[in-house]
Amino acid sequence: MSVLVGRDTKVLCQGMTGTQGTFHTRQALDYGTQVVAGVTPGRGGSSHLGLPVYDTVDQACQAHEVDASVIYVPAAYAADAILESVYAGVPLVVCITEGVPILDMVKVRAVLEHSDSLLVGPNCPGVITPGECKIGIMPGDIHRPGPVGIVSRSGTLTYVAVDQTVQHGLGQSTCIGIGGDPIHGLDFIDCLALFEQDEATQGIILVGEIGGTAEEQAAEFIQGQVSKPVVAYVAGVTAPAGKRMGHAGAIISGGQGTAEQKYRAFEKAGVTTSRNPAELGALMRALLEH
Amino acid sequence: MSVLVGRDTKVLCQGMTGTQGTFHTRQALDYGTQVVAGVTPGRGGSSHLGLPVYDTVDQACQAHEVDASVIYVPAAYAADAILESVYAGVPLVVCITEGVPILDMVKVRAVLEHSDSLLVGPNCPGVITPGECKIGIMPGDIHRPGPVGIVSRSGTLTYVAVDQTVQHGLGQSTCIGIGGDPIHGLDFIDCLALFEQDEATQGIILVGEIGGTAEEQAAEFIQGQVSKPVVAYVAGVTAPAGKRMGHAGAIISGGQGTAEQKYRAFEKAGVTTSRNPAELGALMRALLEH
Amino acid sequence: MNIHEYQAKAIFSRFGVPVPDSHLIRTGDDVEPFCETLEPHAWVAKAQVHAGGRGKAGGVVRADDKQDLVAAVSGMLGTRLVTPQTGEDGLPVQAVLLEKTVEIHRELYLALLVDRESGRVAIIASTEGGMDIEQVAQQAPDRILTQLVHPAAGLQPGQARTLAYALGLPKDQVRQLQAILFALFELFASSDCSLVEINPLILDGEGRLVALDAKINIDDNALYRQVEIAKLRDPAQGNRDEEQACTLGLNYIRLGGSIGCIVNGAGLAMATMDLIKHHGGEPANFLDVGGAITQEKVAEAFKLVVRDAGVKAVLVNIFGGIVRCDLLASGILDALQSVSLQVPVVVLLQGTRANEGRQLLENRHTLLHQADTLTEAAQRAIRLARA
Amino acid sequence: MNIHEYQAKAIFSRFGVPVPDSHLIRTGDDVEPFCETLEPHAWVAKAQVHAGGRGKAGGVVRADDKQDLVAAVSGMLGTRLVTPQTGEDGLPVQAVLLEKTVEIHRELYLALLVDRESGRVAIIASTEGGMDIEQVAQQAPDRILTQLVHPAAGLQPGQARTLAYALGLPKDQVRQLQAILFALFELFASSDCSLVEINPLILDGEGRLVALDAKINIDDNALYRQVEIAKLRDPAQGNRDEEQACTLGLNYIRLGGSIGCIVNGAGLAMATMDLIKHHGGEPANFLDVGGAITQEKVAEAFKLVVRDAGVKAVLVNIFGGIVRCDLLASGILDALQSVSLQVPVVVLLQGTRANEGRQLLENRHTLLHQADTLTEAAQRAIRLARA
Repeated sequence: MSVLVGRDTKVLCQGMTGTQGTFHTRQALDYGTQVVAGVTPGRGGSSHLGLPVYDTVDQACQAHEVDASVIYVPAAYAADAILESVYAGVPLVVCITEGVPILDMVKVRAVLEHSDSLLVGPNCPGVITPGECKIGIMPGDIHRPGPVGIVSRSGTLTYVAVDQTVQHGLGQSTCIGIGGDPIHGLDFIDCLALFEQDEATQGIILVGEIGGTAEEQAAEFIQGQVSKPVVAYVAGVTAPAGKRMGHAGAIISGGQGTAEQKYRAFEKAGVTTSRNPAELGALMRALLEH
Repeated sequence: MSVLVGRDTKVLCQGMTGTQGTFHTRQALDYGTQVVAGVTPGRGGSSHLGLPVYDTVDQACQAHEVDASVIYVPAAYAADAILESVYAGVPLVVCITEGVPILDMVKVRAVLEHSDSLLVGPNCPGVITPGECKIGIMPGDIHRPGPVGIVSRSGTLTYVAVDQTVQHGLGQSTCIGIGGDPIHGLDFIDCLALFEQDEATQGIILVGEIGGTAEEQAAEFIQGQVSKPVVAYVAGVTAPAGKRMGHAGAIISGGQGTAEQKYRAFEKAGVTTSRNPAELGALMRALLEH
Repeated sequence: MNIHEYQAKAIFSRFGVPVPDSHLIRTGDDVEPFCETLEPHAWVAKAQVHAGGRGKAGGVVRADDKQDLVAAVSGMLGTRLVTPQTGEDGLPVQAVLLEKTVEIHRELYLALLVDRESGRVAIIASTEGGMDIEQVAQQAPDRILTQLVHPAAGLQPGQARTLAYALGLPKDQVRQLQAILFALFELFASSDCSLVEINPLILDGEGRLVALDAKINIDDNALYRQVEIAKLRDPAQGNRDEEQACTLGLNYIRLGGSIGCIVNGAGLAMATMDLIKHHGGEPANFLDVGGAITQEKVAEAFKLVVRDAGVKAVLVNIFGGIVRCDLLASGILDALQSVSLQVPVVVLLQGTRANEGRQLLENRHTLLHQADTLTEAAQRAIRLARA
Repeated sequence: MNIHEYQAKAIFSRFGVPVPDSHLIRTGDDVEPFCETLEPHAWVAKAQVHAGGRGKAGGVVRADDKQDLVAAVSGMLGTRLVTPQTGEDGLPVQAVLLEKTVEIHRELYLALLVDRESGRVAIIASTEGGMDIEQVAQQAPDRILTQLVHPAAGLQPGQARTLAYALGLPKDQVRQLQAILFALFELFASSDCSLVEINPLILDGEGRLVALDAKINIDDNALYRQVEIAKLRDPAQGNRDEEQACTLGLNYIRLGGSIGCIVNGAGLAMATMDLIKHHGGEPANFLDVGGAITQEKVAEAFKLVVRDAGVKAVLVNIFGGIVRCDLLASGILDALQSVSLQVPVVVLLQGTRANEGRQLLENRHTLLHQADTLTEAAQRAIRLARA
């Protein structure tokens, strides 16, 4: 058991013939992910990495069962690629691409509100269910199957959290990188709800960062709706206001979005927090043994 | 009991100071409807028919509890008026205005999909719960409280249906004119679902007409989800294809939307139908006595 | 509102949709000298009328030389063209579009319209261009491709690609189709269209996609903000009585039967026609006098209906709501003063002030009858029409 | 991307938003003759720098006569202006905007931005113009008005009216504000803005609404399709090192502490800074070398960090994912060859090929230390920086 993706997830890759798409598709195949086809407009009918390539998502979905699509196209084409999958009815769309214009995402989000597709990202490492299915750019080999669900706005910090669980003899049910952009698909609450429902998940690590109020909302949601133990970490306590810290969404503006506010929200909601990412594993372990 | 509106419904009138707005607000007040205020931009602070007038829906909603808004503004401003109420969080918006450009309604509908407001109309007579609340242009005095829910795409045909129930000793729980435009708010299915839930409603009269597939969908819905007796009538058996019969939505195009197709759908779904609107009352009565 | 093919193609050009080279010749122009100025080529002469089915009716003629062309144009211009869609009177041909012929390698179908069910603008495409699309929809629904445009996102390149590749177009034409679709969507949205149709969109000998036909309908409700397009209306292409009714604010459609109908409300008007038919009669018209009905309008409606020579009896069916029946009765009496009534009239008044209205009409004219129920009114009108 | 006030106002004008009459004077222009050409009037000289808080810092000066104006402009042009937002080095004043003074009857606040929570463009308005809006938001949140624009419907007139009446504007100014809001929304959407702000929007003596200040930020991710606006970038207004890092594809922000950081990933980079602070140290910078990191980029990042004179120790924290630790180790060794290392460096390598990387770095430089955990690395760097 796991959330979003698993052993049987059939994956389509948009932009598979590009450098990024090629590299990460190969990695995904090596990991055992069921990549079934790729899409590159104008390359339909050819084959790449032993997989068929189609001109459109629609054609790929007619020829294959597709449960999820992963997007490695350049930022200028990412919103179009997301919507192409949404309109084709792909249930899960994972957009790795960084640098998507925010007004493109405003449009995408409005369409998503009334669609049956789920979006993860953009500007995210992707989703992995260890030992079963890897969709995205995370290094597969640091993961181990286990009881901890991880949800994070950051890429490498997710790997730190993964490493922490492994070092403390735990593993991960599913890890979801929701991305560092201000407007994105699944948010903390969506993922917390999925983990709460998931039998394989016994505890949850949430990795937040400065900017926006997603962590505050997550804190409230955890207090009301999550029975499983949660450990929360927020990056950016020392980040200066008004500066974009790498991620488009990581910015304190108008006195809003500071790490301290987020920590306070978690603490008020009774969520276990840490100021040191190197403590995440030990805290999670303690909570699970409790 | 009733649906959508009742004794306690507080009504705001957009365009109250205009000719239509004035006339129908007076009628509504005479009927006992709780009209609480009006909105006319530029007339804020004045009073009309003994009611306060505001510049914006937002201001009216801050000064009064508002459950529903009724719109009598010219067609060119109707979509804006609808959205003004939706954005102000008015739960029920009834748009009487005829002649709203269809691309305006495409926008309104997209916004409605993700809002908490319900829209009735445009191009409709409105909603009435006899003896309690009249929102719209229907003649109040032909109605009687009773057990029949009426939902209709037509104005005067609704009055015929009302008259039919009265002539056969029945009355109406609530009558909803959903409007004759191709794109509108509540549809047959929404209203059928409301009537099915409503304790006061024992039977339902559905008045359809040519154009679109709303009646076919209603038929399917009735078969699956409506336990109460339904009598359906469809206007336009003799309407020629390709001609717009008064209502913007009443047009047979591409061989779709004929009255015969709709009758067939109702009959296939086991719904009682009539080809004569003068039989609606007798049929309803027979079903209720059954 | 309909506009002519040549007008639609001029709009297409403005938005960047390729159309064939063409010239327009109008009533009053000298056909022979005009044709002499044309480049030597095979030309097609197309009668400009607001109706489909022109081809089989002789309204689209190919001419391989000047002589044939002059003959073709002369044979159309100033005549009335009768097609299955025009009625037996046909429509006046006051302009002929001369188009350079193009090589046709493939014929596609393309349309934009508002899809009622989804509430979205829909793009419809098919490989079966040049055919009756409704027939294709019935016989081979899988050949009809649809993309719905979400109003928040607008048309997306991926939707255009999806259609283009599904139509089996090669890469270069994919780009062309994408440009055409974006142009058409822009046209549709900015001009308040209710329909834009190209049938066929052809692939010519040089690999170019060209709109061989063009149809644009404008949403009547939006004409107030489409001032330029509203000027393109050609009243000569409409039924005179229907046009006149329209200016009076009446919805009037001639149907050709013997029983004239005057009704308030579109639904009730249809129901009245249906009931006449149901009881064996034939309605002469649909006439909805609308909600904002006045005494004067009733009088005008009355004159309009009795002007139809086929009308043998008139059925007036009013359900007074906001409208008062006594006012309408006065309108009927006004009309009777200015019209010398030749046919019997059956009046059914119900609702607000129905009794007062009935009293006003009682014994005012030998041809004026009153009924108490809809069924009775319909049956009586039928009987009187037959007498 | 930021642009100057005068550039923003030029864009405002193009979109129809009223701004005061103005002239721009640049470094190199002769101040006195320039001021002589101006209409006799009271003028305001505004230093054009990419920072707020200009007023209190002497960057906005009112001059009632020519003499004062020449003095004011001469006092700014060519200097560096230090405001609470610039850091102690200040920013170079290479242009001064001279604006005709206007009578101020009311001061409003107006802004458009993308609201993260709703995912919509938000219009923010307040009666408290001319103030620090963040302070207003905290002290009198009810004075902040918001309208969210649904992307399917666009800005609606009713939303503009709602804001205008809530601001207490009389009827004539309601119309003006509506026009301004539609212009700003059009500007925002068509130019890929991330922020458009007018603080204050004033009501002048003739009842006109005028944008007295103007701030426009453009979404960096969309600059590729905003070619004209991208040309407005003024590199002189940025930190030189940050600009250089940007061209190298590195995210670098100077913070002023003593421990330089080189990290892969924005989140991990923040976490590293936080941990340094947590253990009592001060991070000198934020530096995310990104996902597409190469040996060369690591070397460049290294040079950038040690160039900061305040840096007393460097902490390199790499979690190898797709990126291989051994490659990064080679990058560090490359850098050590071209930089004469003066400060100690603590390296933490984890993840893919971490062991290989560690072996590469073992005993290669006396100032190079390796750590096994993040906590150890941070504590060690702090200790070394203090030594």
